[in-house]
Amino acid sequence: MKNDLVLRVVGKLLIPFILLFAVYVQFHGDFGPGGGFQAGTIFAAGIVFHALIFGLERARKVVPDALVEAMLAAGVLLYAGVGVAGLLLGGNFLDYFVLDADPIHGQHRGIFWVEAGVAVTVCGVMLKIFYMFASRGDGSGGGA
Amino acid sequence: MIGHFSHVVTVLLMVAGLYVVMARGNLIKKLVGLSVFQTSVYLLYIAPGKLIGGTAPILAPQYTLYSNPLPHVLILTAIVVGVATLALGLAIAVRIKETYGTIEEDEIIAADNAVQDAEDARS
Amino acid sequence: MSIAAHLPALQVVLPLLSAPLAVLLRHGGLAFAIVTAGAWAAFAAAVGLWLQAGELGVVSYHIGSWAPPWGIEYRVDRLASFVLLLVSGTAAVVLPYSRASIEREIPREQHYLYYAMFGLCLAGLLGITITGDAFNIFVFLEISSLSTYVLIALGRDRRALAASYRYLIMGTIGATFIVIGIGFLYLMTGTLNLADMAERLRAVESSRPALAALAFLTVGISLKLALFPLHQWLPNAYTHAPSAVTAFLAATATKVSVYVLIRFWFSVFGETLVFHNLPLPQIMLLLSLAAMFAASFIAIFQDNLKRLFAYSSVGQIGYITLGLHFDSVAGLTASIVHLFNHGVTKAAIFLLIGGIVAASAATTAQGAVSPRLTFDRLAGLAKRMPLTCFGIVVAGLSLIGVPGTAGFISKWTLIVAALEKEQYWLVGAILLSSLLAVAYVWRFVEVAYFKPAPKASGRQEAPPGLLIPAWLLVLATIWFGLDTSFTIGTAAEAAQQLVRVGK
Amino acid sequence: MLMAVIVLARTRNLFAVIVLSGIYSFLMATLLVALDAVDVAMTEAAVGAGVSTVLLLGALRLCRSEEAKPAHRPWLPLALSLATAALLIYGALGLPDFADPEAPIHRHVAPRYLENEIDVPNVVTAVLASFRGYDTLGETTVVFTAGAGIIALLRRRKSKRGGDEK
Repeated sequence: MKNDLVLRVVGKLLIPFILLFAVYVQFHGDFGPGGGFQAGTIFAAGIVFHALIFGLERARKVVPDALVEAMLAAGVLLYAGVGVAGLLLGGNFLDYFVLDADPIHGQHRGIFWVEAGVAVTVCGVMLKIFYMFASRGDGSGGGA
Repeated sequence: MIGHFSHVVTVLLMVAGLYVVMARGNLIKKLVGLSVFQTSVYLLYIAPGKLIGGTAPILAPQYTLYSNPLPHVLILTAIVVGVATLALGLAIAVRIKETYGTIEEDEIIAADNAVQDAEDARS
Repeated sequence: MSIAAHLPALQVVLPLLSAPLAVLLRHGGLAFAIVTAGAWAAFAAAVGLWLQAGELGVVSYHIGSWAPPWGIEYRVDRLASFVLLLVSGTAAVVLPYSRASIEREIPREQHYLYYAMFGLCLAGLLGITITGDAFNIFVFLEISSLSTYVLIALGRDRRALAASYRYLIMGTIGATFIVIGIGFLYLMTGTLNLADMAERLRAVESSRPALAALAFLTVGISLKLALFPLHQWLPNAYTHAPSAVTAFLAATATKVSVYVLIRFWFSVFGETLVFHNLPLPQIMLLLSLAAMFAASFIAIFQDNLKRLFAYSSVGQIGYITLGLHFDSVAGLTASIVHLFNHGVTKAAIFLLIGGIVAASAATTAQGAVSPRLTFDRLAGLAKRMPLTCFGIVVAGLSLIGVPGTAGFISKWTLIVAALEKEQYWLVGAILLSSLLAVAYVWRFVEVAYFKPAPKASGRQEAPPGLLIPAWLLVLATIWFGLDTSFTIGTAAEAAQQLVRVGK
Repeated sequence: MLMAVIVLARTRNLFAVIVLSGIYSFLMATLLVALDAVDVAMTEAAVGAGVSTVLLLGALRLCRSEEAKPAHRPWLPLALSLATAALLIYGALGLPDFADPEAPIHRHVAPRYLENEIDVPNVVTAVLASFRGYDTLGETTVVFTAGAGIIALLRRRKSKRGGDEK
């Protein structure tokens, strides 16, 4: 599959759009269907696509293992961090009203960062799982 | 009875999934059954949230009737939890395949019993 | 920001935060420090909440400042604060123990992940206990379950994997049943908040979905708490998991499930629905008795020490559920007291067993093979490890229910509850099943104290890092056997609160 | 959809089973759109038909693709499944009718979400991230748990086999 010219060209063309679509889904979540989880999945799918066409090694260079593992944790920390920020600013845990002088604006800000946290963790986990399963097959060479 | 048609479909799907989980010995097939079982539960939540003439809960001035957003939120969470469970189950299944050399439940039990017998024989 | 006002949130969030930090640092020692700090902070929070709940009756906390039926509420009553204390307290003792224990049982590069999983499991269990929202229970149940599956699978033996897989399948079926039950309740009441749900359920009390919900929730939770015929996942999981994990799970996981059952039965459905419309108490009585006798009987014939006590756990859960079926304050008190006392006792036993594993791993082949604790290998153990063996005997006496130990208090309150309902034959049954406990504890005593050691080997006690936390819990079983003001006091208040709410 | 599941239960070729479960998820997603649950449909399509299928195929690659013939007649599971079905139908028949606007879920709690007090048009996002944001934190933690758990489970081999995976 790695040497198929058509795939490589189409892949090169499509992958930026997939990633862009992920970003769109992320930020448009307030107005249309979508949000952090879907965006994270689509973003990860884009990179998995890249790995399938250009090989796992190149994908790992673009998004290295250590970064992926950090993403896992960073997303949860970001989400919980928003919650703690609410605490520190005098509200309850996960209180977005206090994040800005204008409570409605504070809500929007909170939702934005929270969704970002979800996207980061989901994307990290999807990639990590893919790397894990993919790299395992190389050595032991199962069927199919 | 018409009013409950969606529930009947849901029930049949659920039970089919549950049956696959309990009756089949193949670890991967069990997981597929488990995800069918979980997926069908989504219908139980979502279907009653629908209103005839309503629209998706994305507010816009031209609509006044929306389906209930709360079940959607719950099921979004449930889907994510479901796939996380599936992924973890598959990882365990892969490890079992590597250490036991099989993913059939009967063969795994047989292998464990053999080990047990060997231990008993030694003692 | 005053810390006291935000204790309910901190209770769960601190251990929850410790897990991703542990993964981020990727270092065993630092991960240990962070997760242990998280657990101790959680314990401190639990003590604070216990005091607050004692003063106010119910502590309510609105997450995100959204009022209850719309947002998620944290709700700490007497019972919740009691279970929080048990869970976070066990974690605070088991974590320092882990440090010395997993050295020998888990490869070094996995350590930070072990601590992360432990932190998540703790956060999940605390989250289940503290929340006042039905769907939130499910979410945190899954956090604790998924991390538990991983913790079990980290055991050395390959059978740990099979056990973990089996638990995953049964646990997920249980969780899905719980979701179905919550779904029915939600469709009938339109709310997810437990208190609100209970109120609105009154209007549709004996409708068919409510009854179906009760059945699904009871079956689903019974799977998680290993009620007798649904216990098949437990013995293997406890036997093959790393020692510290077994101790933590035995003390907390099934206990939290019991808590959820009590919560749904008494706080949501209420007594009329549970006890008068369905033959549930009779079924519960039957299954509890089956657990008390069958599981204890099976325990007697086990060859593996860990497995013996795993079956004993299934049997002891029978006593807890037996207390539930009385539908009285006394019965509920007995359940809650035993839930606590058995948690402490079992944790002590499994920690001490972990010490034996560690010590014998040191003697055989540098710990390369995980030693299976079959009885023939334990002959004359009391000479080599006198403190460990004595500890197991003391905790074993508590399992039997000898006066002066925590177990006696449990049995005593249970018998009082049976007498109150004039079920004299139950008193006999409780005493008779205690004889079975005598039999399986005696098996250990016989082998460890009266069988000659295979070869003349010197004293080789478990390292102090293992012995001290374990003995702390052994002393706790004696303490709670002598001074009952804390256990019975809190349990009785909790039971009164529940039954009053249920009325 | 029912067809897909029945064939799925009877087929023993695991590859076919996985493809069928993907089809099932897609049908489910379509049905969800019909029920006005667009967010859920989008997720189900991405997760059920996408991620799950890829995961299952990935795992299958490492395992054998044919299921063994069951050794014994599965009477007990069948009985248990039927009992569950009976209980479900018993409960479901008492539920409010399909699309009944007077049902409690439409009367209680949900109306406030639709008032849009925090000015986010997609109500699902608003409830998910704000009203019930804590559930979503839990959900993210579940995903994190699964990810870290898989690292813990699958990494172990690496150290044994040395550097051949690097």
